[in-house]
Amino acid sequence: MRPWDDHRLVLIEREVKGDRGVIVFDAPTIAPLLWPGQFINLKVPGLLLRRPMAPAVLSSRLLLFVRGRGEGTQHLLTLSPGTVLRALAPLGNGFPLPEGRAVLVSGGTGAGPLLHLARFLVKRGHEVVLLHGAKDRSEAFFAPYLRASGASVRFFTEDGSWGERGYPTDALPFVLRPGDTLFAVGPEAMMQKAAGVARTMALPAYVSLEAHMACGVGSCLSCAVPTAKGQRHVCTDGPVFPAEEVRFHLEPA
Amino acid sequence: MRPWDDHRLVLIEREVKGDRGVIVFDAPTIAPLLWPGQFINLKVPGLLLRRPMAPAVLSSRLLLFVRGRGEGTQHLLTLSPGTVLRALAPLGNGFPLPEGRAVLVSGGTGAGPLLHLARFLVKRGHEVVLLHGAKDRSEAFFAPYLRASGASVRFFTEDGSWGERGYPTDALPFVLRPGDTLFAVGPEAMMQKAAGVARTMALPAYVSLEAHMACGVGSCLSCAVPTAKGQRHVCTDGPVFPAEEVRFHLEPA
Amino acid sequence: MNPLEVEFLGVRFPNPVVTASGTFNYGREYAHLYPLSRLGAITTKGTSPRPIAGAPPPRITETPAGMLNAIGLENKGVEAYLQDELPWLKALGARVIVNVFGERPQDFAYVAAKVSPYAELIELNLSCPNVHGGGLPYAHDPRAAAEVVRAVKGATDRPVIAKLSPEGPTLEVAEALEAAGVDGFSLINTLRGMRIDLETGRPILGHRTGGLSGPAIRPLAVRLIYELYQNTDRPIIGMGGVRTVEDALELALAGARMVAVGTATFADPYAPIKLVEGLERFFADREDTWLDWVGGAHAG
Amino acid sequence: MNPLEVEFLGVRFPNPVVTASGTFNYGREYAHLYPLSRLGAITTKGTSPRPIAGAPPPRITETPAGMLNAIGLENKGVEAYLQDELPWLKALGARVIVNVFGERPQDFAYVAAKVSPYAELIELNLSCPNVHGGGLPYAHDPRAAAEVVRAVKGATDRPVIAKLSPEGPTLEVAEALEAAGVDGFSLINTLRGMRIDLETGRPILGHRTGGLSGPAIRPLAVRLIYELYQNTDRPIIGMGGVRTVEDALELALAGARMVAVGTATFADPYAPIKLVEGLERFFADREDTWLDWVGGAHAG
Ligand SMILES: Cc1cc2nc3c(=O)[nH]c(=O)nc-3n(C[C@H](O)[C@H](O)[C@H](O)COP(=O)(O)OP(=O)(O)OC[C@H]3O[C@@H](n4cnc5c(N)ncnc54)[C@H](O)[C@@H]3O)c2cc1C
Ligand SMILES: Cc1cc2nc3c(=O)[nH]c(=O)nc-3n(C[C@H](O)[C@H](O)[C@H](O)COP(=O)(O)OP(=O)(O)OC[C@H]3O[C@@H](n4cnc5c(N)ncnc54)[C@H](O)[C@@H]3O)c2cc1C
Ligand SMILES: Cc1cc2nc3c(=O)[nH]c(=O)nc-3n(C[C@H](O)[C@H](O)[C@H](O)COP(=O)(O)O)c2cc1C
Ligand SMILES: Cc1cc2nc3c(=O)[nH]c(=O)nc-3n(C[C@H](O)[C@H](O)[C@H](O)COP(=O)(O)O)c2cc1C
Ligand code: FES
Ligand code: FES
Repeated sequence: MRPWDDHRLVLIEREVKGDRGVIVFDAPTIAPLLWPGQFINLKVPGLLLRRPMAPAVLSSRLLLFVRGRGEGTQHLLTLSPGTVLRALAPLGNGFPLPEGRAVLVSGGTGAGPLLHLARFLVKRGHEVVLLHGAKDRSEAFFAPYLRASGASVRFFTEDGSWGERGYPTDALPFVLRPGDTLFAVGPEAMMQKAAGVARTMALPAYVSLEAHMACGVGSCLSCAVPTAKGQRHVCTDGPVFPAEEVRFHLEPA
Repeated sequence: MRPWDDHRLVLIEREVKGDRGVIVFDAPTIAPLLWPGQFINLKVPGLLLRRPMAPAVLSSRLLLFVRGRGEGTQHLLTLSPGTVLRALAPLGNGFPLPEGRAVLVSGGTGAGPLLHLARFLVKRGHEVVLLHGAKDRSEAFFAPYLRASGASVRFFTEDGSWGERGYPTDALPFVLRPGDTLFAVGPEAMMQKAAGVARTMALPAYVSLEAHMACGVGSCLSCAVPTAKGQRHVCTDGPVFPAEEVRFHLEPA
Repeated sequence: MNPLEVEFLGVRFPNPVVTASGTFNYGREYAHLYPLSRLGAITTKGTSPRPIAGAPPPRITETPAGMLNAIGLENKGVEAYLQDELPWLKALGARVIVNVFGERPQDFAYVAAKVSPYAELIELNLSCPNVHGGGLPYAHDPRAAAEVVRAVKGATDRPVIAKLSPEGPTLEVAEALEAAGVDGFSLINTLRGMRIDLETGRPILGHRTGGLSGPAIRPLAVRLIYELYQNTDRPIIGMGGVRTVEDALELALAGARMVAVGTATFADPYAPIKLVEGLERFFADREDTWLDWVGGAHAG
Repeated sequence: MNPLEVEFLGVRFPNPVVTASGTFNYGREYAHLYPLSRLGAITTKGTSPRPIAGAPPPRITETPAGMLNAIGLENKGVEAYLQDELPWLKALGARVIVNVFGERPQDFAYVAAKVSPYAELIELNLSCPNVHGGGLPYAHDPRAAAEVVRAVKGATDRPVIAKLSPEGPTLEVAEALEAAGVDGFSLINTLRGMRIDLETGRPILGHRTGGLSGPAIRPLAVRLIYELYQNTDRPIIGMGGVRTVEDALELALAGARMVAVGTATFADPYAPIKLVEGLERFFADREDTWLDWVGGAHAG
């Protein structure tokens, strides 16, 4: 595997609805290198620090689910096709491969790395179930991208306005079976709940953590998180951790 | 005359050669208000402070001669047609009207306010002579704009690569005659020299001063210059001053 | 009820937005754009007993997300100010915070006494040099600064606030001023910086150094307001890189009861009124008020 | 002749570009991008006698043209550093400036003694809290800082430079350190700032405050380097928002003999090497050299 470098990407498509967006980049030098669960550190024009993002890979392209939170992500959602960006990639550890069936639980932009994983595993003959949860139908336009993964996909919304009513983690006890591996990426509360279900069934579970990052490559020590195995750095030791090592309650909201 | 306000402009044409450029804006609300010699305070995207600029007026448009000096002017030269900008206008005092013939001496981007004056006076039936000086042919592409003013125009370059060899101020003693009024806008040394010629011939002479400006409207007191009449503020008392009031040697280069 | 109304040292302001001294002059330049009475208050350009010509040009230059200024305290002196500006501002219905400074404590007191009939508050600019303290600013010397407060308190019955510098021992100065009877605080003033011109090889500003202001210093303002709020129960006017509703709320959370807009006015002369209108919109459909945000970052 | 070569306290560096402590760790993360020996020197992450876990997350956040960091001095301690990093860095041919800190003067001395065989220079981080001085940083207390210098000078024969803070009485501290025998200086360290999250109403950083770095503080760096240069004849490593050739030359004109690239490396990991190459191009077709620019703003 080639070590990380600073790569060129070109924004080629953008679909924005409210504060969510799907952005497609042409990134032929990154796409073949990015293992599912790894991330890129993206330079958004006009800002000093890069922003970590975990995209899915579609042949030579990257697909990013974005939620406009602060200045960086909001600005990202306004960039026009043709904009040239730079990204450090590939970064972080990525997901381990499961033995049997993979059950994926995603919330919000956690759909990005899990779409990547789903496509990757389906291509390798794994059975993959993906449960995506959202508050309301604001992420309904993610659906075609997720469905095209070849996984069996179910959508949940808190208000029932799109897909099934409720949380994906409510369905999880009925979906998980012996031999499965759980992968959860989304809000901490969701990951914690999902990991709890897996634990009661004694199934392996992996989650992906977020942290405020400056360098993304291990040099600034800004992304420290406490874990059961001591302090770890999300950008190099993670972002993927076995769920049992994560101290969910200590993480910032 | 309407007092200044913050106006909208749209960049519609741009011709850049090296560090010089001609930029045309659609500015229907500014154009009718801007007296020759007045200026605008232009917001360049991405920068905190505005930049003072003295454009010429072509019906509903503004024409700006720009020299890329620092970050602001260099960035200005890269903006694409369609870019929407804002400018405070009209600012400053502007030129007084001459009695008889007007002789204009411009250097570099000083061509902007003098082109405005030339067109203004020619339209009102004045005879206008414009002498434009440059180091080399880097400003040759200004020529069509200046010729179209209807003034009688001569070009001078230090190296003789465009127009006549030498300085416009060398020709001035042979051009100026009793009854003329001199207007000079350009590098301080050029304005000082031109004003000196006018003084020996006892002719009225006006120059336009530059200063680092924050507000452009008289509130920050950043644009103070010493004059024979005491301290003045370029943005409100100027930028046009009778040459005899100006203390050229005290000005920053 | 007006969710923006602020009581500050016994004075009622319709909203917490004021202009920062030196960035709005005496208000005249902007009076045709919007009614000055719509702003919480106008803080006027620093005024001294006699006119001051100020520093040599250039006086300003831009820096990353900020600017340096070395105006050199140019002003036309308190007499001209009383004649030309204050009555006019009052007639417009504007509330005025008068920023005063001088060389000696009695100079501050002289100006404060003169302007008191027109001033809602007196703001002392302690970043000016103390000529009897070796030229170091008052803000670097708690004892000298306290003398200024005592002199001014004896000369006016208007509330007196001290404008603190982020340089020098800010909290120590604040403590000394409280002991001397100051009623409130404003902060932050600028930080001294420099830019050097690569072509001439010399400092760009005529005065060589100048005060750094603008968004670049906002994190310093937030930190100092936060720290001061923990150390005092006197009210605070916060400033430093404020432009948007978010900026203003951030300073409020840190502890600012009112906020001043400075450098932002150069980028956009409508900045102060846009902030008033933005806050009006923000609170229009909320239960809480501006005052509920003040000091909120310290709660619990 | 190499126009970028710099002699600094008896050590020869091929160019004046160093990495700023804490922004390049021990260099390992970047060694696959370019040869670390191409840089003037690597200043390593601040190292203390024993490992330190550091501050709670979040540890960084962006600000206008800058960032705040509260890493909390996380490092793996001098033993691990000696075992894992220093010999490796030396083997690569890199020149190393070792940034050290501790709680007490003897802690600084302990680390300095250990790393001396590998260090071209020892850099003392005086912005760390002085536990016996009420927790205030050494940089705020000239006497305590001087004690650190004396302790370290007694423990190493490598040249010792003190890293100055823009907070506290910078020039006074520098004077005291000269008297205590310091060989040179580096500046500026960060300024404490804060950002408050409007959604939670709380400071964003786990440590609440953090150090401001990046282009926003460059004008402060230029001013302080300029002032220090007038007050000392010891050499200076300048830092604060440096990325481009222009930035580096501006600090050189102010008085910096070498310059460090810090925050810029987060935006672009190639920033330090790009600066070396940019300076090479700049001086390739000139008669003068880097050293001709150093202190140039003071000439005449
Ligand atoms: C490995 C990794 C992968 C990620 N993948 C994606 C993705 O695919 N799509 C996506 O939209 N976002 C993703 N994020 C989150 C994204 O990096 C942050 O939302 C972004 O950095 C915020 O920047 P900003 O300028 O918009 O917000 P800021 O102004 O910096 O902050 C706005 C808000 O976001 C919070 N925040 C800031 N940075 C982070 C962060 N790194 N992690 C968590 N919260 C943060 C702050 O606390 C604040 O409340 C990922 C983060 C990590 C660490
Ligand atoms: C009334 C007026 C009208 C002007 N009209 C024009 C015009 O039509 N076309 C044009 O190209 N320029 C014009 N200028 C000059 C222009 O405003 C400056 O070149 C510009 O502000 C520099 O900004 P910058 O960001 O490029 O440079 P900065 O990075 O701010 O500075 C770069 C260099 O330019 C010098 N400089 C900066 N600002 C000024 C200034 N205001 N005056 C003089 N020198 C300055 C600095 O000393 C420095 O050496 C005018 C100036 C004034 C006062
Ligand atoms: C051009 C200029 C002039 C200033 N003049 C004064 C002054 O006369 N008195 C004063 O107390 N502060 C003065 N200040 C400081 C501001 O009032 C304010 O404290 C500082 O600029 C920080 O706010 P800002 O970042 O919003 O500008 C001046 C600032 C600028 C930019
Ligand atoms: C994330 C981070 C960590 C830092 N850690 C240290 C440190 O351990 N020791 C030290 O002396 N300075 C440390 N600094 C300060 C830098 O070395 C430098 O002085 C400062 O950031 C200004 O330079 P810059 O603007 O180029 O970043 C750190 C800065 C940052 C941003
Ligand atoms: S982000 Fe810099 S070490 Fe992880
Ligand atoms: S530019 Fe502000 S007073 Fe002239």
